[in-house]
Amino acid sequence: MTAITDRQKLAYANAQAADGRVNVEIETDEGMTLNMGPQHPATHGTLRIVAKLDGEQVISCEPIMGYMHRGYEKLVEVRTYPQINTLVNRIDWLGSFANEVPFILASEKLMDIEAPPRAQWIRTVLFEMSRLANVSLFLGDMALQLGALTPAFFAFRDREHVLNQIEAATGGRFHPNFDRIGGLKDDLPKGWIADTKKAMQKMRTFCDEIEDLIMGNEIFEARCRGVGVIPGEIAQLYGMTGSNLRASGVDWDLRRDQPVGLAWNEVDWKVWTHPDGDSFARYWVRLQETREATKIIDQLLDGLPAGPVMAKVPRIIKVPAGEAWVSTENPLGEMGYYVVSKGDLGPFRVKIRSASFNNIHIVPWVMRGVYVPDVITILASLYFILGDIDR
Amino acid sequence: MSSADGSGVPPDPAEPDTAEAVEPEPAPPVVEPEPEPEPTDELRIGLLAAVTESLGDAVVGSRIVDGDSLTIRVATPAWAEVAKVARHKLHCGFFSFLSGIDWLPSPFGRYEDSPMDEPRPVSTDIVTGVAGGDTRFQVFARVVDLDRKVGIIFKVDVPDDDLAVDTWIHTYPGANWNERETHEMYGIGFRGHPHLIKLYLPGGFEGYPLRKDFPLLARQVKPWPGIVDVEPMPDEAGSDEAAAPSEEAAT
Amino acid sequence: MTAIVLSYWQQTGIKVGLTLLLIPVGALILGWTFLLKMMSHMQSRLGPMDAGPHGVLQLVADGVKFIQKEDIFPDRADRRVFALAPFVILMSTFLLYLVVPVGPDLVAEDFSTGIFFALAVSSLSVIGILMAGWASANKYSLMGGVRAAGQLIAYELPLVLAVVGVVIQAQSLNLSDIVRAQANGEIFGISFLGNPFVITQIVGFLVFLAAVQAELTQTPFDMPVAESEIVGGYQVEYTGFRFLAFFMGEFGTAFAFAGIAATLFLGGWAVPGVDPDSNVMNVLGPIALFVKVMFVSFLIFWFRFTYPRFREDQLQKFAWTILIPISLVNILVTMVLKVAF
Amino acid sequence: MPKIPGLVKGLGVTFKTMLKPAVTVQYPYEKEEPAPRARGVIALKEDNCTVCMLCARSCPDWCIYIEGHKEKAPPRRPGGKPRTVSALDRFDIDYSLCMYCGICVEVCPFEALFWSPEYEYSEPRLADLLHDKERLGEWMETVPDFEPYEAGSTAKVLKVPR
Repeated sequence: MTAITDRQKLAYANAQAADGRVNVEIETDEGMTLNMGPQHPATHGTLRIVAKLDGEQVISCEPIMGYMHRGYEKLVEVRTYPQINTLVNRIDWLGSFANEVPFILASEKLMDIEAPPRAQWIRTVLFEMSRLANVSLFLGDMALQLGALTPAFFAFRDREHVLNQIEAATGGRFHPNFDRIGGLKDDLPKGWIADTKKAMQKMRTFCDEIEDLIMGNEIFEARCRGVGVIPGEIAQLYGMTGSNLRASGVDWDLRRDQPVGLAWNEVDWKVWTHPDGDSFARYWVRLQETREATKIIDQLLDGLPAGPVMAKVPRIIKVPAGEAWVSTENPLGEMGYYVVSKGDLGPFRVKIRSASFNNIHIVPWVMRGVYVPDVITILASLYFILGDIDR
Repeated sequence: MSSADGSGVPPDPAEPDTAEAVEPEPAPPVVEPEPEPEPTDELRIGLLAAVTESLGDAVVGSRIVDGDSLTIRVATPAWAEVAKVARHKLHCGFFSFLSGIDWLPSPFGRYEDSPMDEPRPVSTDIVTGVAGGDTRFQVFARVVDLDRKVGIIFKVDVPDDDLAVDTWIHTYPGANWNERETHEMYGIGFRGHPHLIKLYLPGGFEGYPLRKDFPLLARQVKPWPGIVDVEPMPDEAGSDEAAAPSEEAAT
Repeated sequence: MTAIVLSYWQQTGIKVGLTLLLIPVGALILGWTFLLKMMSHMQSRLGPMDAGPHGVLQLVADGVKFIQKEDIFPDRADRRVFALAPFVILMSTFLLYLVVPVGPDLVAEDFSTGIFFALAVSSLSVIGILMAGWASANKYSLMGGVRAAGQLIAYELPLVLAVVGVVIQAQSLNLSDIVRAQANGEIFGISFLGNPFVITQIVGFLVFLAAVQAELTQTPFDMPVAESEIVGGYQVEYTGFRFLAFFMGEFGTAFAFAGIAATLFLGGWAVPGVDPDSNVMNVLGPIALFVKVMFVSFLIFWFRFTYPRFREDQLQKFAWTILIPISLVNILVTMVLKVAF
Repeated sequence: MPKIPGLVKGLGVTFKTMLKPAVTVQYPYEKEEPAPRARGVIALKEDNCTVCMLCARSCPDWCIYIEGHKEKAPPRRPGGKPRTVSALDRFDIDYSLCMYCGICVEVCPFEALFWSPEYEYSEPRLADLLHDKERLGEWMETVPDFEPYEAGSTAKVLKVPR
């Protein structure tokens, strides 16, 4: 026999106990507890769902998170404003530029600075491009969760065009760190607009392909229709935002309803809603929004105003004391920063209101009485980024 | 250092926070409000009036920025009530977030001090922000009325001797995780919350990380590389040949 | 004619050896052509390119890697059952190969009830899957095993019923006879192509394909191994050569089923215009069958790489309310027409 | 026209894709050209560095380590007084900590730090990712010129000191 020391046994027992702690909390006499994650393929990241099952039916479930908690709200307290900028674009890493914008806007609000129009427009363009980079992956990923491999590869293939453009402009594919208090780090390089328009064309082709390949698929509809229905009112009370809220029939888009100075109001676009509130509606709304984003970008690029991209800003940024809240319609939903400054080089406190955290909050409510495969469908359709939950 | 009761169980939220090294002083009586122009935002003035009408004296502070924000601070006992007012009377159906704040100035700064310097004087004066405050901890939350497109930020003081306020989850179920997070990060209790366990941190974690007196270990284990380390000229200022790196050399 | 006369055990030895060899070869061919290459190109990728030209040796390399790996048993596994399960599945695959004729004389065992035998032994794999699911001492495995059992049993019926139409038309259960019936048959007097039953039995063919897809647990019926839900189902605890056995079982069975489908519906080893009993067919037959097998496999894998998967209850509903009634009607129509003509 | 079922449409999409050339780039054999602005690795122009420590101080990850000393340099104009300059002894960037934010490059007031789009410098050992000033200086050759700007821009195109 293999010799196992007492120490090893103890370590094992401890590990088991730590793991089981959560299970015990919701385990009762009957039913089976199924522990999904933190290493489960459907939780793309390290979300953990502890579900109590009756057969394949979920009686109750509890998401456990924190496996990727990085303590952003603590970290920002020891950093200066430019340093935070590079930190926050790691919150939702698929649409990272969009994370920087509300933070910068909140800081600008406190400093009473406004970025020049050209910077605002480029910000909006990059914001929408990060939406494309983020949501296009959802379009493939949800199909992947439902068992169709191919759309995921299509998504990666065509997202590349967008990422390449983001890289060409900002230098970073994933973490642009391009937004600055008072404007942008740099202007666009020559030829970028033409290339971006080509990329937008490719994204539209991608949307058509996805529509043919997966959204029109009868099996896909059978899997998604009527699964995970969230009424609009419940969604609001749980703080659900973004496409999830709009898929529940609530016509609320911060880009239109709470303008923060970016250029959305300058172009012609449409907020898509769907009355059903089920997984299919969420997929549908996101697909429409991807198309809409390409249109927004095209229009913005056509009308890009000339001028500088940076306002006059002191070299050492000290933000006057005060409190400011700015939120924008990020790819995942409402992303907001409540910045409390005391006139220092860094903020005193930053409350980061991330979208996925509140979007996932509804999971215990919506996942009662669904089947195990539906758990996957609902999780995929709610669409979260772990960094956005755990922060 | 932070309070660490060592028992491994999540501390009772109602437990008075006595283990503080720095006993929070009773806050300075009233924070001087900056002279501001009178608000002219009808919508937000109306909302404030509606809250005041429902709660009376419980509204202890407020601030309106025209077209931008409305902050209302309420008395601690009225915290649960204000949620009901917001949801049912003001029709703020959308819950945005709830969190806490610790107004104690950080004793650590940004960890950018040379170990050879004199330690900086650490202020313990508590200066609260918008809409005032009397205590070290505050809880604040934001709700939105999607029809009128207006959000309200509610603030409440958390009494220093009893770190707890009422829960919001019966009015806004979305407050559940937010309250759990605030609880684990600040040690603020939420009366009436049925499941106030840790959200992010492991079960046995001790201390409340977002409190200002909780050190950030990652910045403590390593000296700041920004300390100027330029050797002076050997013949300059008669410094000895051993030339211990001097801090003043480059500054 | 035979110059060499082999004794029974010699013959059996050769047959078993060749058949055993066919399993990995079939699995390799399907795995490389469709899983690695076709899937990659359908997804705008190239797939493995390094091991051999266009990665032809990739699966061999993978196999070698699997064999080297440690044979891990879960702590609370039922060790004997756990160890045996992959081989039960392989056995079912092996038995399938025995009855598929690849030429007029090239068939391992020419049972007169060949197709009946094939369908019977194909259900053996359920036992292996259940064993694997149960013995792994893992909730995901168990769910996968139970799902697989429910699914395989449900799809056994449409599979059998789809074949019945063919059997009625060919008036035989023997696979070689079914091939000859197609080669020598004629449709409304046109005997140029023979009578591949895919034309007259198109409904049966489609039902058979759907059922085969489910039998092979391929998307859209891959809930037993659904990696995004139950992380591989009954295979989740397997490593090394036992996992390899599962893999070979899966693709070997796909190869065999494609062979059976080709035999039943596409004329098997017969080539239009060539006398099915001429000796040249013993060389031409395997090639013809291989081409047909690849065609059927292409369909199987094409569906696999395009569709999302059903939910378990939808799968059962699909089997019981759509496939089975259709195949029953198909049988009825076939019977009526058979009597009429 | 009757609606084509989605199941058939989907098959069409995958089939069409199969006939198109793949987009894969066979990495070690062929390489994609990264954008000139890509933040691949930081190059150091040592002559320009004045050991002002700004980069080390603004680094959010504390991954730049600088040591220097004062020395006499020949006068700028003939006949002038010899100048006292700060010279680098050590300039290390720990790429295992760096998060490629580019703040150091941005704050450098003397044009001593530049981004190069090179990316192939992974190491089997974590410790080898600490690039010293010689290594960082070698990257200087790979720094591309700054690109011209898009129409409508008022920004000035800077020059990379060679």
